[in-house]
Amino acid sequence: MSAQQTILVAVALPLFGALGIALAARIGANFREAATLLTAAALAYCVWSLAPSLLEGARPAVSVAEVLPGIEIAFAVEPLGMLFAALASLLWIINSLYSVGYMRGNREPHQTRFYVMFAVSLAATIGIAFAANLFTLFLFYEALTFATYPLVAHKGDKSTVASARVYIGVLLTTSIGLFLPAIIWTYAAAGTTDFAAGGILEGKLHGPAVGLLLALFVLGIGKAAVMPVHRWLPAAMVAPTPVSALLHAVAVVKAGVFTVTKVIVYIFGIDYLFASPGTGWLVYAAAFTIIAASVVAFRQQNLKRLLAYSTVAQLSYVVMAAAILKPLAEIGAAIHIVAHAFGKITLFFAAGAIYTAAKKTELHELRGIGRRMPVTMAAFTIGALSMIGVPPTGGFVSKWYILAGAFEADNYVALFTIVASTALNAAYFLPIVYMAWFAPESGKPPPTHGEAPWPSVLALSLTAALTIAFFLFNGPVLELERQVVAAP
Amino acid sequence: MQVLGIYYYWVFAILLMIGFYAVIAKLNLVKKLIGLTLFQAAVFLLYIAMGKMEGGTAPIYGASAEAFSSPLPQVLILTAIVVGISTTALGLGIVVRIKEEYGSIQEDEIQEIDRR
Amino acid sequence: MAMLLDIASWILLTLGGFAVLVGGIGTLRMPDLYTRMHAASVTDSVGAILVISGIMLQAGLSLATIKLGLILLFLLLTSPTASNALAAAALVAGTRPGARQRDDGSA
Amino acid sequence: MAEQRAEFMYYAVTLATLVTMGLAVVRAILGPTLYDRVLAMNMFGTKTVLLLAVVAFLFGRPDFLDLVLTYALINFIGVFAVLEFFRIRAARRQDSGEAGR
Amino acid sequence: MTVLFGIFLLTLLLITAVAIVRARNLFVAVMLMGIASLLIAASFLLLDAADVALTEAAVGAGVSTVLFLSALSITSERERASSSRPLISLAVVTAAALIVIYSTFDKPRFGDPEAPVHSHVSPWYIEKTEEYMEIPNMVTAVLGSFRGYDTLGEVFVVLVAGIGVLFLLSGGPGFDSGKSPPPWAKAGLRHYLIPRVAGRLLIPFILLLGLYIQFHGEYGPGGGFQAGAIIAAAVILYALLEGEQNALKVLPRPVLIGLMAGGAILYGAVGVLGILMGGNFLDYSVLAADSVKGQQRGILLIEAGVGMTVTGVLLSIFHSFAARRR
Amino acid sequence: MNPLAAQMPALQVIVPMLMAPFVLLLPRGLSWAAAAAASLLAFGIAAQLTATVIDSGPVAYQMGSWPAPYGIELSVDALSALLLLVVTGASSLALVGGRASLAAAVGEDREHYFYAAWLLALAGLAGIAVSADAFNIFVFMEISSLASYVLVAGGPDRRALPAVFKYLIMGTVGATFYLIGIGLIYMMTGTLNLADMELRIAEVADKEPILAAAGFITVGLALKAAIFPLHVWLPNAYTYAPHIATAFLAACATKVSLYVLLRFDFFVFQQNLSGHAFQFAAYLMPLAILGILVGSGVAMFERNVKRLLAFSSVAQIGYIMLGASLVSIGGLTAATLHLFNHALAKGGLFLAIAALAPLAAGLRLKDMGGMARQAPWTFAAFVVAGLSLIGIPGTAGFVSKWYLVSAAMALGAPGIALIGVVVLGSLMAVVYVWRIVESACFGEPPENPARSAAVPRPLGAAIWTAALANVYFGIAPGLPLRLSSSAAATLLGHVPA
Repeated sequence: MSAQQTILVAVALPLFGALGIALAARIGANFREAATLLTAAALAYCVWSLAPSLLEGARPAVSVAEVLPGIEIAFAVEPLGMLFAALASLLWIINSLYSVGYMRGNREPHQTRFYVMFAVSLAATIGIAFAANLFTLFLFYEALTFATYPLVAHKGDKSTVASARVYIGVLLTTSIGLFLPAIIWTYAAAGTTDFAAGGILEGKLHGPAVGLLLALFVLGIGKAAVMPVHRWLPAAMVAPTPVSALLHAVAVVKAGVFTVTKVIVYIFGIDYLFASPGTGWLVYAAAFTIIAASVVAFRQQNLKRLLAYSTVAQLSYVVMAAAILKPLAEIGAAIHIVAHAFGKITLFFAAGAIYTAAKKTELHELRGIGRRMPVTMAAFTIGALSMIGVPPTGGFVSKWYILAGAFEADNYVALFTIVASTALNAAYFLPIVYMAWFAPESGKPPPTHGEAPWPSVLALSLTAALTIAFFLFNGPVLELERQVVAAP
Repeated sequence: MQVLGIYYYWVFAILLMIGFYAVIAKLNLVKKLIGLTLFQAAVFLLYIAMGKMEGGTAPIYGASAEAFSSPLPQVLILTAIVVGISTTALGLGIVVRIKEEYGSIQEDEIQEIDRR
Repeated sequence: MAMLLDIASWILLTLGGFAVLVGGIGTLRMPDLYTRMHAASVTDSVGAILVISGIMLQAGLSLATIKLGLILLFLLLTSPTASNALAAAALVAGTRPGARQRDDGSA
Repeated sequence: MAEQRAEFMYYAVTLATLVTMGLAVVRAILGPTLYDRVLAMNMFGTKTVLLLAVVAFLFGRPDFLDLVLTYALINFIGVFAVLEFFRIRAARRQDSGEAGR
Repeated sequence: MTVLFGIFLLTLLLITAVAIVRARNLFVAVMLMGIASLLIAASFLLLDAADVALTEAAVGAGVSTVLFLSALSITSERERASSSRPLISLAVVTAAALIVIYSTFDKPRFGDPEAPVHSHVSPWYIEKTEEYMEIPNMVTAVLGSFRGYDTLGEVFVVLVAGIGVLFLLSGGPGFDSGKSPPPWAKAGLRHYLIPRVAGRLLIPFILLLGLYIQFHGEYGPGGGFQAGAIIAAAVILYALLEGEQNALKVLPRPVLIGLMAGGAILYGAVGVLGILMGGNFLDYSVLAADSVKGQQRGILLIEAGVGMTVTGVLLSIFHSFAARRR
Repeated sequence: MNPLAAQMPALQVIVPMLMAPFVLLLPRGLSWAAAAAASLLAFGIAAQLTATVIDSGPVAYQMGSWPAPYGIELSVDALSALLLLVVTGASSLALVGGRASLAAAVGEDREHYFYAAWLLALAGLAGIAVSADAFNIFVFMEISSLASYVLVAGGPDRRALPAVFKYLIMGTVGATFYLIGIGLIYMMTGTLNLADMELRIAEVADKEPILAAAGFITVGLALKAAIFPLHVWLPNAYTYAPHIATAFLAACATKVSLYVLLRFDFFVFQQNLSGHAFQFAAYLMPLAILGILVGSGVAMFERNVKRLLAFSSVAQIGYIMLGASLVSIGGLTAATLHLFNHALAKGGLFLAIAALAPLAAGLRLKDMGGMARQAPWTFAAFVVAGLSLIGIPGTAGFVSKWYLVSAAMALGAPGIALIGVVVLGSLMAVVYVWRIVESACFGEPPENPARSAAVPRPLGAAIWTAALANVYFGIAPGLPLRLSSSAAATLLGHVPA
C-alpha cells in the first residue's frame, strides 16, 4: 500500500467501520464492540504506519476531487497533522475499551448509535488531521460537529437536548458565520487555501486586515473554545463520559486548537504574523481565557464541569503558545495537544469510573474514595499532576517548551499567565486528590462498591501510564515537530 | 381612424383594470374567475387591435381582397382564448369542490373556517 | 329589374331598421316582463325578417342567400321558443304580469 | 350609385341595431328580475346576429355568414342553459323547503 | 363609419364590464358576461378577426356561460357584500393601468401598414400560404402548420383542463357513484313541450354546422376548436332537453375520454409521422408526395384531432358538473 | 449526427406529452408504469441533449421544418440543458419513488388522471426549457401551470383546494402579464422568436412600450416564480399538495419561471435597455435580500414542516435572484448553479417528508418526534439534504453559495453587506433545519404506533439518490458548474464559452 492509499484508507476506514458496526449490532452486542475495537486497531495501524516515513522527511499527499477551481478535496500528511492523527487513533482504542465498560455498566440506551457515530467522528477527525487545505479541513470540521451532535444529545431528555442545542448552535454559528468567511477571504486574497510551510498570506494582506482575519479565524474556530465562544464546552458535559473524553481529549477541542495552530503556522506563517501589527491581542485573549477559566473551574462543585473549565484553560495554553509566534512555543503548542490529551482523558476516565461504580458526581462526595477505588484515584492523581505540570508527567514537558518560547519572545504576559495558572491548577486539583486519599468517608451507611468494570479500569490505567511515558519518551514527537518550524 | 386606435388601447387599459380589480378585491371565488376572464379579454383586444391594418381585410384570400390584416395575432389569440377557457373550467371545478368541502365560496369565510 | 329589387330591398331594410329600433325602445320602456317580451319579439321576428330579406334581395341568388335563409329560419325557430320557455319559467316561478317587481340585484 | 345607396342603407340598419343592442344592455343592467335579464341577453344575441349579417355585406365578405349562423345557434343554447338553471334552482328550493318542514 | 361602430361597441363593453363587477347576483354577472363576450366578438369582427370572433362567440357566449351556470347551480348565486382592501386594490390596479397607458406612448400608429406587425413576419405568411398550402384561410395555415406546435400545446391545455376537472370532480364528498340522483336532476327540460320540439329539430342542424365548420376551416373562418365547441354544444343541448343521463347513453363517459385522448394522440401521431417520414416534428410536407397535398392533409388531420379533443373535453367537463347536482 | 439524435429537442417534449393521453386510455394498473417510463425516457433524452450541448454547443430545431422567425424554433443551450436535467430528473425520481405515497394521497380510482396531469406538467416544463419562441413559452407555461394546479389539488387535505385556487388566480394573472409584455414587444418588433426579438429590439430600444413590456414580463414571471413579495401562493400550495407532487414542483416549477425571467432580462433586454443593470441593483436586489431574510425568518418560526420548507424555498429563490441581480459572470453562475443545487436539496427534503409523513401523526414539528428512530436511514438522508440546504461544505448547496459570495466579494465594500446577508440566511437555515432534526431525534414519539411500519423501498432509494447527488455534486460539481458558467457567459456576453 502506497502512502497515498494509506491516507485515503485511514479516512475511509472508520466510515466503513461505522457501517460494519451497524451491521454487527444486528448479530449481537459483543460483535458490535468487537467490530469497534477492530476498526480502532486497524485505524491506528494505518495511521502509525505513516509515521516512520514522515520522520524521514516524506510528505505524502493525495487529491480526491476538485470542487472549485483552485479548491480541491485533498489530503497531505505533515508533522502536526500526523501527531494529531496518531494521538486520536491511539486514544480511540483505549476509549473504545473504556466505553465498553462504561456503557454496559450504566446500561445506556442507543448503544449502537453511540458506537456508529463515534466511528464517524473519528473519520472526521482523521480528515481534519490530514486535510491539505483549509477547505478540506472545514469540510471535516463541520462533519465532526454533526457527527458528535447525537453523541452529546445521547440521553435525549429535555435538558440534554437544550444543552446539545447550545453545543451545535455555537459551533455551527461560529463556523459558518466567521470561519467560512475567513476561508473565503483567504481564498480571495491568496487564490488558494492550501497549507504551505511558511504561510500563504505573506504580502497579500496589509495593516489591520491581518488582525481582523486572525480574529475571524480564532473566534470562528469555535472548537478551540477561546472565550467568549467557549460556552458549548461546559454545555456538552451532559454527554456520557466516553463522549466527554472524545470531546476533550481525542477529537473535538483538539481539532479546534489543532486548526488554530495550523492556520497560524501554515496559512499566516509565524514570521509574517509576528511582523504584522495588530496580532498581539491573541496572546492577551488566550491569557485572559486561561485565567478566567481557571477561576471559574476553581468555583465548580461538579467534577465534570470542573474538568470542562480546566479544558477551556488548557486549550488556551495551546492557542497562547501558538500565538507567541516563536518556534519553541509552536513546538510547545503541539506537544501540549498530546500531553493534555493523555492527562485529560485519564481524568475523565476516572470521573466516569467513579460515576459508574459509585454514581458520584459532586466534589464533596469524593471523600475517601481513594480507598475504595485505588487504581482509579491513582490514575486521577497522575492526570491532575500532569494538568498542573509537575514532573514526571507529560504536562511538564509541554509547559517547559511554552515557557521557553515565551522567554524567547520576551513575552511577559505569557510568562505571568503560565505561572499564575499553574498555581490555580494546583489550587483546584490538589484538594480533590487530598480529599480522595486522606479525608474520612462521609455519608451515613457506607456505600459498598469497588472499582468500575475492568475494561474501564484497564483503559484509565493505560492512559495514566501514557501520561508518564510521554515525559520519558518524547523524542520522536519532538523530532517530528521540529520539522514543522525548521521547514523552509 | 386614429381616434379609434387610441380608443382601443384605452379600452384595453380600462377593461384590464376592471378585471384586475375584480380579481384582487372581490372575495367571491366565482367573481374572481369572472374578473379573470375580463382581464384576459382585455389582452385579447390588445393583440387583435394591433393586428388590424388600415384598408386591410380578414386574412382569408377572397375575390376582391388586396391587403390583409395580420393573421399572426389572430392565431395567437385563438390559442389564448382556448387557454383562458381551460383555466376557467379548471377554476370552476375547484370552486365546486371548495363549496362542497367548506359550504362557502367566499374567501374570507373559508379562511375563517380554516382558522378554526 | 335590378332597380326594382334595389328599391324593394331599401324599403325592407328601412322598415327592418325601424322595427328593430322600436322594439328596442319598447324593451326598455315597457312596465313589466311580459310586455317587454312583446317588444323584444318585435325585433326578433319582424325586424329579423325584414332586415334579412332586405339583404337577401341585395345578395341575389347565391350561396349567401341560402345561408341567410337558414339564419332566418333559425331565428324564427329559436327566438319564439326561447320567449315561450322564458315566459313559462317566469310564470312558474311566480312572476305575475303587472306586479311590481323587486330587484334581483345588480348593484 | 346603387352601390352607395345600398351601403347607406346598411349603415342605417347597423346603426339601428347598435342602438337596440345598447338598449338591451341597459335593460340587462337594470333588470329588475332575472327573467328580464335573460330576455335582454337573448335579444342582444339576436341583434348581434343581425348586426353581423349586415356587417358581412358591408365588408363585402359573405363568407362571414358561417359565423353568423353559429351565433344564432349558440345564443339559443345559452338560453336553454339558463332555463335549466332556473329549473334546477326551483327544484332545489322545493327540496330544501320540504326538508325544512 | 366603422370607427363609430367600433367606439359604440367598445363603450357598451366598458359599461357592461363595470356592471359585471358591480353585480351582486352572480347569475346576473354571468348573463352580462355573455353579452360582453358577444360585444368583444363583434369588435373582433370589425378588426378583421373572423376566426377569433367565431371562437370568442362559441367560447364566451356558449361554452363559458354553460360552464358558469353549471357551477353556479351547484354553488350559490349570491355574492356577499364585501370586498377586501378596496383601496389598496384600486391603487395596485391604477398603477397597472398607468403602466399600460404609459406603454401606449410612442407605439406605432393604429392600422399603420408600415408597423412592425405588418412589415416583419406577417407578410411572409400572407405571401407563402398560397405557395405552400394553397388554402385561402391564412389563419388556419398559420395555426395548423406554421405554428402548429402552438396549437398542439393548445390541445394539450384543453386536455389537461379536462383531466383536471375529471380528477377534481371524481373525488370528494360530493362524489358518490352509488347514490341515485333525485328525480328532478334526471328530468332535463322534457316537460317543456315547445322548446323540446324546437330543440330536437335544431340539433341535427347544429351538428351539421359543426361538421361544416370543422372541414371548411381551410376556406372560411372556423376550424377544429370552434367545431368541437359547436358539436359539444349540440350534445349539451340534447342533455338539457332530455336529461344528462340520456345524453350519457348516447355518448358514454369512456367514449368521451376516448375522444379527448384520441384527438390529442391523433395530433401527436401526425407530428411523429413527420419524423418517421424523414422530416421534422409536425412537418406535413412529407406526408404526401406533393408537399402542398401533404400540408393540406396534415392540416385536415390535425384539425380533426383538435375537434375530437375539444368535444370530448367540453362534454366531460359538462357531465362532471352535472353529476355533482345530486 | 443520426436523424434521431437531431430530433432530440422535439422528443424531449413530445415523449412525456404524448404519453399523457395514453395513460388515460391504458388499464389503470399500468398508468404509473407508463408515466415513470416516459419520465425516465425524458431524463435519458435530457442527458443526451446535455452531452450534445457540452460537446458541440447549442442545438436548434425547427418545428415543422419552417425557418426560424416564421415557424417555431426550439433551442437547447447550456442553461436549458441544466434546467432539463433538473426537471426530468426530479420528475423521474419522484415518480419512481412515489407510487405508494401517491396512491395513498390521491386514491387509486383516479390515479390515472393524476399521472396524466403529471406527465403534462413535465412536458410543459420541458417545453418551456427548450422553446425559443416567446408565445410558445406562454403556451407551455400554461400547460405546466394547469397541470400543476391539478397536482396540487390532489392533496388529501381539503385546505389544498383554497390553496390551489389562489395558485390558479395568481398564476393566471402572472401568465397574462407575461402575455401583455409579449404583445407589447411584438407590437414594436413584429416577431416572437427570441433571438430575432433581441436583434430587432435594438432599433426600438428605450421606447415606452418596450420598457412597459420589460416591467410586465418581469412582474408576471416574478409572480410565477414566487419571488418575494409575490410568493403568497407558494406556502399553502406546497404544504397541502401530495408530498411527492410537492417534491416535484418544489424542485422545478418555480425554477422554470426564473429561467424564463433570466432569458428575457438578459437575453432580450439586457443589451438593449440603458440602465438595465442599475434597475437590477435597485429593484431586484433589495427584493432578493428581503426574500432571503423574510423567507428564512418565517421558516424559523413555522410549525408545519412542509410549510417551513416552503418558506425556505422563498428564501432560496431570493438567493438565485441575488446572484442574478449582481449582473456579473460570477453572480449568474451562482444563480444558475443554485437553481440546480436547490432543486437537489429541496427535492430530497420533500421526498423524505413523503416517506416520513405516513409514519408520523401529522406534519407539525412535534409530530416528527421519534422519526429518527423509526426511519433512521431516511432521516439520515433528510439530514444530508438539509445540510445541502444550509450550504455546508461537501454538499451541493455550498458550491453555489461559494460562488455567490465570491461574486459579491468582487463588488468591494457593498459586497460585504451582501455576504452578511448570505451568511445570516445560512445561519437562519441552520436554525430551521435543526428544529426539524432535533424534534425528529429527541421529540416525543407518537402515542399510538405508526400506521405503516416501513418506508417503501423505491422511495427510500429515491431519497438516497437525491441525498447522494447532493454530496456528489458538492464534491465534484464539474457538470452543473460547467453548464452554469457557460450559461452565465451566454446570458451576459452572448458568446458560448
